Amino acid sequence: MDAATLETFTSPVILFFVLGMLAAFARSELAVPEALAKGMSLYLMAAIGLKGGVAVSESGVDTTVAHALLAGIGASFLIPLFAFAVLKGFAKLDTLNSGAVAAHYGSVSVVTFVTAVEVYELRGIPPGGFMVAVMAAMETPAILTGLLLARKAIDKTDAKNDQGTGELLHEVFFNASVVLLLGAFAIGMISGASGFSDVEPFFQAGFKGVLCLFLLDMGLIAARRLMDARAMTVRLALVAIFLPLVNGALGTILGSAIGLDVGSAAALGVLCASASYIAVPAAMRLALPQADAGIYLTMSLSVTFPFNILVNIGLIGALASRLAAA
Amino acid sequence: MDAATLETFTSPVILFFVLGMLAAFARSELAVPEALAKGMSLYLMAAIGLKGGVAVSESGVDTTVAHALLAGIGASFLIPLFAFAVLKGFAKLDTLNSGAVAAHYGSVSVVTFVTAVEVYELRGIPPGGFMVAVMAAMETPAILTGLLLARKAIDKTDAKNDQGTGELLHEVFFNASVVLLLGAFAIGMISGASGFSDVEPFFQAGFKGVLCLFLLDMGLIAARRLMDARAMTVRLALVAIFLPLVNGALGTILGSAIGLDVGSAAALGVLCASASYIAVPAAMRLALPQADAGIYLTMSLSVTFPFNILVNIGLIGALASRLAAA
Amino acid sequence: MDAATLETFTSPVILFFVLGMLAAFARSELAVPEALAKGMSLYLMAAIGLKGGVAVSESGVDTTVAHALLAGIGASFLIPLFAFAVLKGFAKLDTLNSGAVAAHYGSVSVVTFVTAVEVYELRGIPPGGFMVAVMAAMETPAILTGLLLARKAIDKTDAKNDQGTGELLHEVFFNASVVLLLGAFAIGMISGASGFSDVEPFFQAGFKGVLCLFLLDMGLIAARRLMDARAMTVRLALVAIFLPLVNGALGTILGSAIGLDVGSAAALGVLCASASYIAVPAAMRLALPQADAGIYLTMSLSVTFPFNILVNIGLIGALASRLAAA
Amino acid sequence: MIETVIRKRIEILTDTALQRRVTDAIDRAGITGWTVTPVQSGKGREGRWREERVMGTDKVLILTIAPQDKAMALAEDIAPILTSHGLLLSMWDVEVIRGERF
Amino acid sequence: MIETVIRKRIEILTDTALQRRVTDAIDRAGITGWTVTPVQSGKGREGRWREERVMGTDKVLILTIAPQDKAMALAEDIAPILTSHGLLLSMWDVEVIRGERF
Amino acid sequence: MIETVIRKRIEILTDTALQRRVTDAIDRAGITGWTVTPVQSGKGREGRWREERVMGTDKVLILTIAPQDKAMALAEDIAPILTSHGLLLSMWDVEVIRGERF
Ligand SMILES: Nc1ncnc2c1ncn2[C@@H]1O[C@H](COP(=O)(O)O)[C@@H](O)[C@H]1O
Ligand SMILES: Nc1ncnc2c1ncn2[C@@H]1O[C@H](COP(=O)(O)O)[C@@H](O)[C@H]1O
Ligand SMILES: Nc1ncnc2c1ncn2[C@@H]1O[C@H](COP(=O)(O)O)[C@@H](O)[C@H]1O
Ligand code: NA
Ligand code: NA
Ligand code: NA
Repeated sequence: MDAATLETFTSPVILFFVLGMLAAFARSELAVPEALAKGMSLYLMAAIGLKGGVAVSESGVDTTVAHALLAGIGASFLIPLFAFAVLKGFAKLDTLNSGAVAAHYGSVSVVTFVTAVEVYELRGIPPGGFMVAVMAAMETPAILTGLLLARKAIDKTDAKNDQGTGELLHEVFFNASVVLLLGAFAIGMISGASGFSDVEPFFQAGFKGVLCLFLLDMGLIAARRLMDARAMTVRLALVAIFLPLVNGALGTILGSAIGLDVGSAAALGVLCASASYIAVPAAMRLALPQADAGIYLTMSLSVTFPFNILVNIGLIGALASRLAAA
Repeated sequence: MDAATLETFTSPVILFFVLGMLAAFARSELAVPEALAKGMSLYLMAAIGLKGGVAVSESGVDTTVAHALLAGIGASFLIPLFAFAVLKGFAKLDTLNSGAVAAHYGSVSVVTFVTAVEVYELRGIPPGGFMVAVMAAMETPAILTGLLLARKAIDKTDAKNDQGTGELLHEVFFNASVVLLLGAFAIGMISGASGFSDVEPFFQAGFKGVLCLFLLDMGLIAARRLMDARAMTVRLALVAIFLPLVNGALGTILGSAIGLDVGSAAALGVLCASASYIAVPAAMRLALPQADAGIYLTMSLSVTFPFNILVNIGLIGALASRLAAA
Repeated sequence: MDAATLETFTSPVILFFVLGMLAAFARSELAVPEALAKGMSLYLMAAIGLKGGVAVSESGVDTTVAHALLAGIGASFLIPLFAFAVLKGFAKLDTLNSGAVAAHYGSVSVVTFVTAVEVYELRGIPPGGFMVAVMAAMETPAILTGLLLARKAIDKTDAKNDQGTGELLHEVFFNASVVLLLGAFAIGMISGASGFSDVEPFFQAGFKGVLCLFLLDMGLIAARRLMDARAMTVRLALVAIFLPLVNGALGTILGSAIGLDVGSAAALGVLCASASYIAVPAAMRLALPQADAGIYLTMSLSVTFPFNILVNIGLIGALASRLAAA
Repeated sequence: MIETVIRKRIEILTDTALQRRVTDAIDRAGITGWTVTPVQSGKGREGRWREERVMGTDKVLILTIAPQDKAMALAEDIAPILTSHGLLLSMWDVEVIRGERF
Repeated sequence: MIETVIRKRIEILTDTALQRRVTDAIDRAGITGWTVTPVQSGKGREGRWREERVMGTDKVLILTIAPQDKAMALAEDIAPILTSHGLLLSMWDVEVIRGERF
Repeated sequence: MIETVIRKRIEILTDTALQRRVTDAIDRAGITGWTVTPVQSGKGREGRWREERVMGTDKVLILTIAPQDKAMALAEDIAPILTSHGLLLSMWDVEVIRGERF
C-alpha cells in the first residue's frame, strides 16, 4: 500500500463510510433521517455543479471538453452491452434482469464521483470542472440501452406500455439529479468566480464535512441491504467487482487517449466504473417492474459502491498517473 | 438594464430561484424535503434576527427607529384597505375573498426581505438592522384589517366564532415567525458583536448559500402552484403585480419622508410591496375557512413573490437611490 | 453573579435555550422539524467525537486518561444507588419507578456536556479531549444498575423476559449515540489534526451555531413537557435539582482527586450531574415498560436539564477552579 | 381464545391549523384518546395540494377509537365545522382487544 | 341526528414512482379526490425495505373514498398493474357524513 | 369483473422501540408481510405526546393483512405485551384482490 493509498484511509471522508458499514454490520440502530440524507444529496449536487460551472467559466470550453462529453455519452450507451454479456454469460442471469442490471453500470453514481474528486485533489491531480457536465450527460443514455436489451424478454401483449414510455422519457431527461447538476453548473458558469465567492463559505467550506455525514449514511444503507440480500449469488457479487475494475480501466485509457489531463482521465474512469443507485433504479421501477430490485440495488449499492470508494478510486488514480507518465 | 440590475441576475441567489421555476415548469420531480425547507426558514429567520439585533446594539436606538416602526405598523394596517378597493373594484372579487387577499398584501414576506437585504448590500446601500424589527411588527396588523373587511360578508349566525377569536389572537401574536424573529433580535441585542462572533461562521458565512437552496425550493413551489392554479384570472394576476408596484413605491417614499437612510427606505418599500404566504394564510384557514386558498396563495406566492424577487426589488432600490440623490 | 456567569447569560447558545422555553410557555407554535433535530444531534455527536479524538491524537494517552475512564464508569454504576435511595426515601416513589429514574441520573446527557465544554472554553478552562470517551463510557453502565434495582419490583412470572434481555444488551452496547461518539472519536484519532483540517470548517466553525438551534428546540421540548406534566410532584422536582447539585460536586471532587486538570474535572462533574433523556428512556421502554415515562422524562429533561444548563454548569466550573486554586 | 369487542374507528382529515379543534371535540366527547398521522398530498374540489408546512397548507389524519354512542356524539359535535372547513370524516366498526379501555 | 351514508374506502400501497398512475386511475374513475400518506418500511415477498427516498425505494399509501360502483371501476382499471408492479389494495365499507360529496 | 376475497386488516400502534417485537410476531404467525407508517402525536391515559425521536418517545402504526385464522393467532400471540406495553390493536374485514397472496 503506497503513501497515497494510506492517506485515503486516514481521510475522515472514507473513515465515516467505514464507520457506517461497521455500525450496520453490528446491527446498531444508528440512522440518518431521510429528509436530511435527501437534503445532503441536493447540497452535494448543487455544490459540485456550481464548482464545475465556475471552473469552466474560468478555463473556457475547448474541443477537449467536447471530446470528453462524446466519450462519456458513448460509454454510457455501450457499457450496458458489455455488462449484459457478462451477466448472462458468466452469472447466468435471465435476460430481463441482465438488462436492468446492465443499465445501472452504464450510468453513474454522483457520490462516487464526488468522493473521487476529493481524493484526486488530495493527490494533486484535480479533475477539470467540465467533468461535472460529463457526469450529468452519462446519467441516462444507459437506461435506453438497458431497456432495449431487457424488452426482448417482455411479453408484447403487456398493456399500458405507451403511457409508460412517455413518463419514462420525461423521467430520463428531467430527472431531479440531471436538472440540479446541470442547473447549478449553468449558474456557476453565469455567476463566475466573483458571484460564487458570496456562497463559497456554504458550498465550498462545508463540502467535505457534509460528504462525511452522507457517506456515513451510505455505509449504513449499503451494509444493511447486503445483510438482507436474498437474491444475491457469489457470481453476481464477482460481476459487481469485475465490471467496475474493467470499466474503470477502459474509461481511464479512453480519457488518456482523447487527451484529457490526468485527473480528468481518472474521473472518466470513475464515471465508467461507478453504477447508478438513484436515477436508474427509479426508472426501472417504472419501466421494468418485473425485474428484481433486490438484485440491481444490492449489486450497485452494496458491492460496487463500497468497492469503488475503498479500492477502485485509488487504483484508477494510479493507472491514470502511470498513463500520463508513460 | 443597468449594471446593478445585471449583477442581480448573475447572483447565484436569484439564479437558483429561476432554476427552481424552470424545473417546475419542465415538470421535473426535483423537490426539497419539507423538513429541510422548514429548517432553512428557521435558520434564515434566526440569522436575520440576530444580525439585526447585533446591528442595533452597535448603532443604538434613536427616534428614526421609532418612526420606522410606526410607519411600518401603520402601513400594515392601511394597505389592506387600498388592496381591498382594487380587488373589489378592478378584479371584481367578492367581499370575502377580497378581505382575505387584502390581509396578505398588508403583511410581509420574510424571504423577500432577506433577498432584498442581500441585493442592497451588494449595491452598497445596506438597510439598517432595526428594519428586522419593523418587519416583525408588520407581520400581523394587516390580519386584523383584512378580517374586519371580510367579516361583513359572513353570516352572523355562524357558530364557534368565539373560540376562533381567542385562537386567532394568540396565533397572531405568538406566531412562530414573529417569536423567532423578535427572539433572535433580542438575543443579538443582548449578546452584541462579541457574543455574536462565536456563532458568526454559522449564521453569517452560511447565510447566502442557504438562501440559494431555499429560493430553489420557493421557485419550485411557486411555479408548481401557478401551473395548478384554477381560480386565477388575468385581472387577479394584474392586481398581484400592480399592488407591489404601488405599495413598494409608496413605502419607499414614506421611508424617505421620515428620514430613513437609502437602504432602510428601500427595505420599507420592499416590506410594503411584499405579500405574506406563511403567517397570513395560516390565520385565514382558521378565521376565514370559506375564503379560497387557491386565490390568495397563488396571488401572493406565485405572482407577487417572483415579481418582487426578479423585478421589484431592483426598481425599489433605484427609486430609493434617486430619492436620496434628489 | 460574577463576570463569568454573566458572560454565560449573554452567550447566544444559552439565550436560544431560554428563548425556546419562553416560546413554549407562551404556547407559541414554534417548532423545529424532528428530522432536523435528529440531524443536528448526529452532527453534534460526530463533531464532539472528532474533536476529542484529534485532541487525544495530539496529546497522547496517559494514565490520567485511564483513571478518568475508570472514575466515569464507576460513577455511572454507583450514582443510581444513591439516586434510588433519595427517590424512595425522600420522594416516596415506588421501587419500579425509582429504579427507572435512578438509571437516568447515572447516565449522561450529551448536550449538557457539549454546552459545558463551550462554557468552559470561554472561561479559559477547556476540558481534555479524552473526556468525550469518558462520556461515551458513562452512557450505559447505569442502565444495568437501574434495572437491577427495579427488577425486584417485577413479577417473576412476566413472560418474554429472555427476548428482552438480549435485545436490551444489544441496545446498550450498540446504541446509536455510543457508536457515533466512539466511532467519530476513533476517526479523529486516526486522521489526526491534518486529516481533520479538511472537515474543520464544517465540524468546527458551524458547531456553536448548530448548538444554538438545537438548544432552541430543547428549550421548546423541555418546557412543553413541563406544562403537560401530570405525574410530577414537588418532591420529585426537588430531587431533580438536588441530584445534579450533589452528583456534580462529588464528580468534580473525584476528578480533582484523580489528578484531572481543572476543565476535565469540571467536565466529569457535569457528566455526573447530567441525566440521560435519550439512551436511557429508550432502554426503559423496552426493559421496564410498566415504569412511568411521564416521571423520568419530565425529571431529567424538564427540570435537571435546564437546571444544569442555566445554573449548575456555572457552579461546577467555579468549584473546579476553587479546588485547583486550593 | 382472546375476546374482542366492537368499537367505532373514526378517521378525520383536517388542516393542521384545525387539529386542535378536532382533538378538543374528541376530548369533549369523553373518548379516551386519539392518534395523529401525517399526510403528504391530496386532491379535492379545490384541486391538488402538496404538504407545504412552510405555507400552512398541510393536513393531518386524526384517528380515534370509541364506543358507538361517543362516536356519534363526536360526529354530531363536529358536523358544522366539517362542512365549513372542508374536513373529511369516515368511520367503521372494528374489533379491539381490551375493550374496557375505550 | 346527523345522517351517514355508506361508501367504499380504498387504500392502495404503491411505489412512489407509480403514485401518478394510481391517482390518474382514480381521476379516470370519476372519484372526487384522494389523499396520500407516507410509509416508512415494510416486508413482502421481496424481503424487507426501509424508506430510502435517495434510492427510489420508497412507497406511499393512497386512500380514496368512493361510491361502490366507482370503487369497483377503479379496482378493475388498476388490477393489471396491481399484479405486475406489486401494489397492495384493500377496501371496505365506511360511513361518511355529507355523502353527496363522494 | 375482478374477484375479491375477505381478509382481516390489523393495525397496531406501538412505540418504535417495540416495532421489532410486533413484526417478529407477524412473521411467527406466518403472515406474508407488513407495512409501517409514521405517527405524529397522540393522547392516551398517560397524557399527550408528540413525536420526539430524539427522546425515544415516538410511535409507529404497523398494518398487516392476513387470513382470519392467522390474524387471530397474531392477536393471541401479541395480547400479553399489548397490555404491559400499552399497544393499541384494532382489526376489521377488508376485501382484497389477488387473495392468494395473503
Ligand atoms: N381511543 C383511542 N383512539 C385512538 N388512539 C388512542 C386511543 N387511546 C389511546 N390511543 C393512542 O395510544 C397511545 C397510548 O395510549 P395509552 O396506552 O392510553 O397511553 C396514545 O398516546 C394514543 O396515541
Ligand atoms: N373522495 C376522497 N377520498 C379521499 N380523500 C379525499 C376525497 N375527497 C377529498 N379528499 C381529501 O380531502 C381534501 C379536501 O377536499 P375538498 O374539501 O374537496 O377540497 C383533499 O385535498 C383530499 O386530500
Ligand atoms: N400481508 C401484508 N400486509 C401488509 N402489507 C403487506 C403485506 N404483504 C406485503 N405488504 C407490503 O407490500 C409491499 C410489497 O409486497 P410484495 O409485493 O410482497 O413485495 C411490502 O414491502 C409491504 O410493505
Ligand atoms: Na458507469
Ligand atoms: Na406588504
Ligand atoms: Na449523570
